[in-house]
Amino acid sequence: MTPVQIALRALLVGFVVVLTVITGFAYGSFLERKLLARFQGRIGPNRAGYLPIPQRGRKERKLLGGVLQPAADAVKLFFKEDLTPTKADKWIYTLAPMMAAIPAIMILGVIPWAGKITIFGSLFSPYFAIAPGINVGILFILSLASIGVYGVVLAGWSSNSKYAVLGGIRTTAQMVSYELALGLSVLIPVMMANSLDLGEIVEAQRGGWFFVQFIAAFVFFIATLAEMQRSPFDLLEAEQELSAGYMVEYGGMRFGMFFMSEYMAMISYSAIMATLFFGGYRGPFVDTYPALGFLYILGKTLIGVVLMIWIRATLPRFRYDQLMNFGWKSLLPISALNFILTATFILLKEEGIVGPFIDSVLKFFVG
Amino acid sequence: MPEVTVEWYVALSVLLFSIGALGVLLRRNAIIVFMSIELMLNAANLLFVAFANHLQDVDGQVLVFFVITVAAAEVAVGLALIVTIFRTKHSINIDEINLMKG
Amino acid sequence: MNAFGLAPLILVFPVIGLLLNGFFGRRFVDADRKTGEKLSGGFASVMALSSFAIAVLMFFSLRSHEFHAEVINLFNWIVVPSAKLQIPWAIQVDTLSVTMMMVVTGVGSLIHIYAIGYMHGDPNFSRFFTYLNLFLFFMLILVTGNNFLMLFVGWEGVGLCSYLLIGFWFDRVDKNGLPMNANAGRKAFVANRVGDLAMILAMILMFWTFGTLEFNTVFQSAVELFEEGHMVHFGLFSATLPAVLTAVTALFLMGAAGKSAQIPLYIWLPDAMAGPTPVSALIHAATMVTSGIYLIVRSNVLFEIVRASGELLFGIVSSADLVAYTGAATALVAGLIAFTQFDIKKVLAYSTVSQLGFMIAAAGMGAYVAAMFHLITHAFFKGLLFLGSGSVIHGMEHGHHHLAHGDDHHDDDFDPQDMRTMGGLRHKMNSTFIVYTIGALALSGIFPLAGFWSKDEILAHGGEHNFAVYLMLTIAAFCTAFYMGRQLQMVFFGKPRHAAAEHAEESSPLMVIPLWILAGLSVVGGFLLNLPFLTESLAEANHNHPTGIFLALEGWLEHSIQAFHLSEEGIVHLPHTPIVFSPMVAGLSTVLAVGALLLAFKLVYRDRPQTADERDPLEKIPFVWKFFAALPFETLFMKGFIPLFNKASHWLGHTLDGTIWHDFVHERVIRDNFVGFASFSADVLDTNGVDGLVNGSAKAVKRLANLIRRSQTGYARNYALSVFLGAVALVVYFVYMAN
Amino acid sequence: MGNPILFLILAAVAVIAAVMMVRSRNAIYSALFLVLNFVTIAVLYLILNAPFIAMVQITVYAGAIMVLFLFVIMLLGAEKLQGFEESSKGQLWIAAFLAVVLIATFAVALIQGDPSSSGAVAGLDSSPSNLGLHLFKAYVFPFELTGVLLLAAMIGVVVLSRNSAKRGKDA
Repeated sequence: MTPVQIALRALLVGFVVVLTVITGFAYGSFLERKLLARFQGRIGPNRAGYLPIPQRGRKERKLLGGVLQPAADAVKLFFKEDLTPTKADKWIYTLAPMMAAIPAIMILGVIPWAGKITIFGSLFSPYFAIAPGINVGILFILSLASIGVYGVVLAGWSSNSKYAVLGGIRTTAQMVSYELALGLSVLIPVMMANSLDLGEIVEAQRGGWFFVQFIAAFVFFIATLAEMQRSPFDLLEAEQELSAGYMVEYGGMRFGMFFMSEYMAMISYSAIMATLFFGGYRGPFVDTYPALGFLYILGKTLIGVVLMIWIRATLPRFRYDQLMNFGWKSLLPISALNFILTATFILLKEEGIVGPFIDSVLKFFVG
Repeated sequence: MPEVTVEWYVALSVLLFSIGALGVLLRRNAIIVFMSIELMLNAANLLFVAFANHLQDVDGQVLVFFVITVAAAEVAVGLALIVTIFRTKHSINIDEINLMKG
Repeated sequence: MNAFGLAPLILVFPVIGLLLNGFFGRRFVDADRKTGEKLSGGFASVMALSSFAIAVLMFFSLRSHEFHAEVINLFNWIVVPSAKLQIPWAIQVDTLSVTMMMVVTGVGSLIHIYAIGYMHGDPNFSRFFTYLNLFLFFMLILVTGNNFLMLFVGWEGVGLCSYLLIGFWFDRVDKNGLPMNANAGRKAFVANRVGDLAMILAMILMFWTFGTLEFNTVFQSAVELFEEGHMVHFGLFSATLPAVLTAVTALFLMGAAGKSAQIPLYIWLPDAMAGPTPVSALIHAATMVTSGIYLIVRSNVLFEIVRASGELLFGIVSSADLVAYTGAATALVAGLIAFTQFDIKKVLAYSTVSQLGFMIAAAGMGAYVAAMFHLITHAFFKGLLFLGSGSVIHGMEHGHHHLAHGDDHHDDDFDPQDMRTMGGLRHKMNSTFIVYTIGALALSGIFPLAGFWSKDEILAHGGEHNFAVYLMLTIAAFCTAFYMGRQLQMVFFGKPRHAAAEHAEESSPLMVIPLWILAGLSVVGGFLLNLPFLTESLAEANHNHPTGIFLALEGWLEHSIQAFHLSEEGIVHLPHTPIVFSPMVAGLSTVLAVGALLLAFKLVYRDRPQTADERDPLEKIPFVWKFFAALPFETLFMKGFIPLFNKASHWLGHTLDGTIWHDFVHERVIRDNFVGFASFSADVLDTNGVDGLVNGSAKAVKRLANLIRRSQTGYARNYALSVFLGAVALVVYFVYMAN
Repeated sequence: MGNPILFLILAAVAVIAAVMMVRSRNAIYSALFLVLNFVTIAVLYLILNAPFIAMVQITVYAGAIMVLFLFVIMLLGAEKLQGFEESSKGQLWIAAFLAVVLIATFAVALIQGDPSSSGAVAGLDSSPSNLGLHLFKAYVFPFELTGVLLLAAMIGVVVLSRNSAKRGKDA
């Protein structure tokens, strides 16, 4: 491929993906509000917009009430006064929301959305992604995940407010702590697929080995919840203690960007989880119709997002010491043990130690 | 257009190293002194990688890996020291840490 | 995959354990007995297990490396350029050393775990584990070194550990108030020195002849010089290479006799049973005492050259054959002595001496693989037996303790190790009984336990090549089965002969589990090593020896026993037995073993002594008993050698040293003159001359220091600046002036 | 070894970020400029065919080490402290002189030396697996030692912070 083609592909795929994700963010928030309301026996937002279904003789039926709620929210956020606290550090105060939102979007760059797809006669090889075939794809994700701390920390510090600083410090400690478990659980599919390239990891899941690694998937899921500061790890924005944590001084669209980064992170992490542990774009008939892969991974991502919302509706918030204990004393040992066991098993299998031994004993006795 | 050779990287590395060294020598804030040391390490790393590419030998990159690891350990210990010193002296001005004065 | 780079770790782990236990173990244990013991013992065990893991890693690395030996150079240890002496600190990973590593660390780990239970409550708990790890460290140096000097370092180190551990309870005294354990330790140390002297002499000879001490170089040049018919010159004298090698190998035999307890230096081993039982199992049965065999097997090339050259020691016997005869005689004599022992551990000790005799005899006959095979299986079942006896002793002590608390029955003379006080323990200590029986049967060589395979390999070899040795060893094997039958009968069967035996209890699981593991190994060890465990080596062995399905171990070891290849090249003539499994020999020895067991069980000890006072049935045949009891050279040593030695040393010490050297030469000649000169220098020279000089220079230094002190500003940045100055100066130098 | 224009832009960014890091009076700004410098150098690593090192650079330096710095700065509230003043006379001038000497030396050496060609590019297998094999074969012992070093650092940090906590309570 020539550089021009690469750029074209990146633009095309990037456009599709970013569009999807931005819409996804908007409707992700809508989904969350609706689902939470349902879980709590309420109706949820139902005023802004609906699908009118005319019915003969009677008043038209309103389907999906509140479908324009995201648009209404956006309009509201845009037209709010954009104020900056007097004692805040202007530059960093402005920079922080961007630092939060950008990594969350960039993660999507390496996720393969489908297998080999031919569009307009040219092959989108090897995988349908913005930047396919990066042989350090997973490291890219990990590094962006670790960059994600900056938005929170800087927001907390630059607001020049005690609540915000406390929230920022809490978050830093929390994210750094859970990054370890996250990294260790990510390494397991890497070892099993013997590659850091996400596309190859997905292809290696042909046999369905991901079922073996439910522990790693579970650890990964919990660690991502902590990385995103979502419930039950959302104590940096515990209203009772810190009012709204690091974003207490933010308003208007700047607040909206933090809001946006959270939902985009949900989508990104769900997509990664689907890719690493649940076969990514793979599914029935995907070999014959590669375009189906896009639907599969979107479906899997959606399931992940719903799961996160569900957990928010279900579980109470952790206390801070519980959070640290859980991260360091339970999650990290579990994932480390899982890592060691998996590595040992893979090694034994590769070395062919178990097999030949049994073979030779059998051979001796059978003849 | 001139070709980018390894000398360009050497020059960049020397510049960064000198800036880092000046930071170490001239700043009084212990944390910034520390960061300057990181900058110097980084300049060295850049040189390693550049020469790994120039000599077509991956050993340089392996060394960078080690340097990064050691730097991480160093920062952990160093920052813990700074925090400890801050607690007793309420300052991180390195000129106030002069107990070894002759 | 190979992981030879990790080989140094095998030495590092025990050191970590040793340092931790040495510096902090006591604090842990003192702070909190229960968790402290767990921490201290557990950590030592984990370190031993880690070493074992590395050994296993080495095993697989060798497999994937097609069994080629690998030398990992760590650093240069001793370099004397003028003498062209360069001794590296290097680790040799080949099939032989890996075998030893696995045995040492594997059995060692089990014994570490066992010892956590056994040493429970001992005031010096952590010291014990410090020593155990120290021992492991030195033993691993011994087996991993790639030159004779490193081997010697390990050799001395394990001797030291043996001394420390035999005398572990150095404060215990016997009835006469003598520190018996400390004495036993000293005895072992001194007896070992004799062997060490021989080792040093052998190394000096070797270095003179070959100019190096590295295994591979020595062996290669030995073969080359042998083929050239090289003469070795010692100043005015000169000798042929085989003659020198005969001396070297004879000295090796002496060294091995010291460490592996052969005639005449075996006297220390039975006394070494004064140490805690895990020590007896680890050091005096499974690992350290085998180092003599390791030495002989390692230097097989030298022995085979001597054998091939036909050079005789003092014109009587070739030194290789001497090894075989020594081993066989030891096996026989020690087997006979074992009949008369009543201490449960001493029976095992003599049995160990006897089995070591088997191995030495095998190595002497050129059956190196058989020797190693017996070494491995012996480590399994003798470790098992010792640990089992420890469990029995523990149970008896428990029973005695129970008694002492239960009523006012105090019995100060009670010896928990005396088999006459035991009996009927099979009901009280069921697990111990089962594993002990397995061990005893394996030792007796009952089909299909481990001992059967290894012992028969030695016997078959003897039957083929050396009938005298074969005869002695067969009798020794018969003895083995007999005394093991006697011991089983006395300890586990019949009725308890002492109240303590009635209250004996099974030991803790921490002790019993290693026993079961070792029992399992004793059962399957024979198969595992010689049956299709190593697939590639099996194929190779099959290729080399059409009948050799039992030769997997040989296929594995022949990669490091160079004599095999030299034999194929026709340089030496290894008395090689193609068919190691000989039905005749196996049948005969099985019949003998079963017969001996039955004899002991059904005839002689059927009416075993019912009380502690009753006499042993064998004692009724006075001649036999006296003969067997007198056999320990101990008596000879104490009655004959010691008084003579004392007299000689008395003369040397008092007359020669005291009267002549001290009183006359020192006092009169040297001291008086010296005192005169000294008082002159003290009163005149020192006060005026030297003091003035010294004080003056001190003042000068002080003034200078005051000047220089000012440069120490205490500002870190100033120091950093000077460092930077130096760095820039270096850069400028290298850029402009270096070339 | 890359496009000259790209290189010059990146180098300029790196140098400016480094200078700003050293000059800045606010420690937080310093840290952020250093992060910018690290990210720029990571991009240079990518150009130099070292993607693995580039990612490690971002993850470890930018993601872990610099976050730790920020964390400590925020914890101590020590962001606004003394700037560029010198402690003893002549320190600034000697340091600047030495830096100039260093740069000049290298400049002379680079100008005088034989210009090298950029060599056979893309022959270098710097894939993570190759790097890993190197690490676990030739450098396995140093690698283990690094592990020990990290452990020691960890223990040291725990001890340091613990003691100071106790002392703080006593005082």
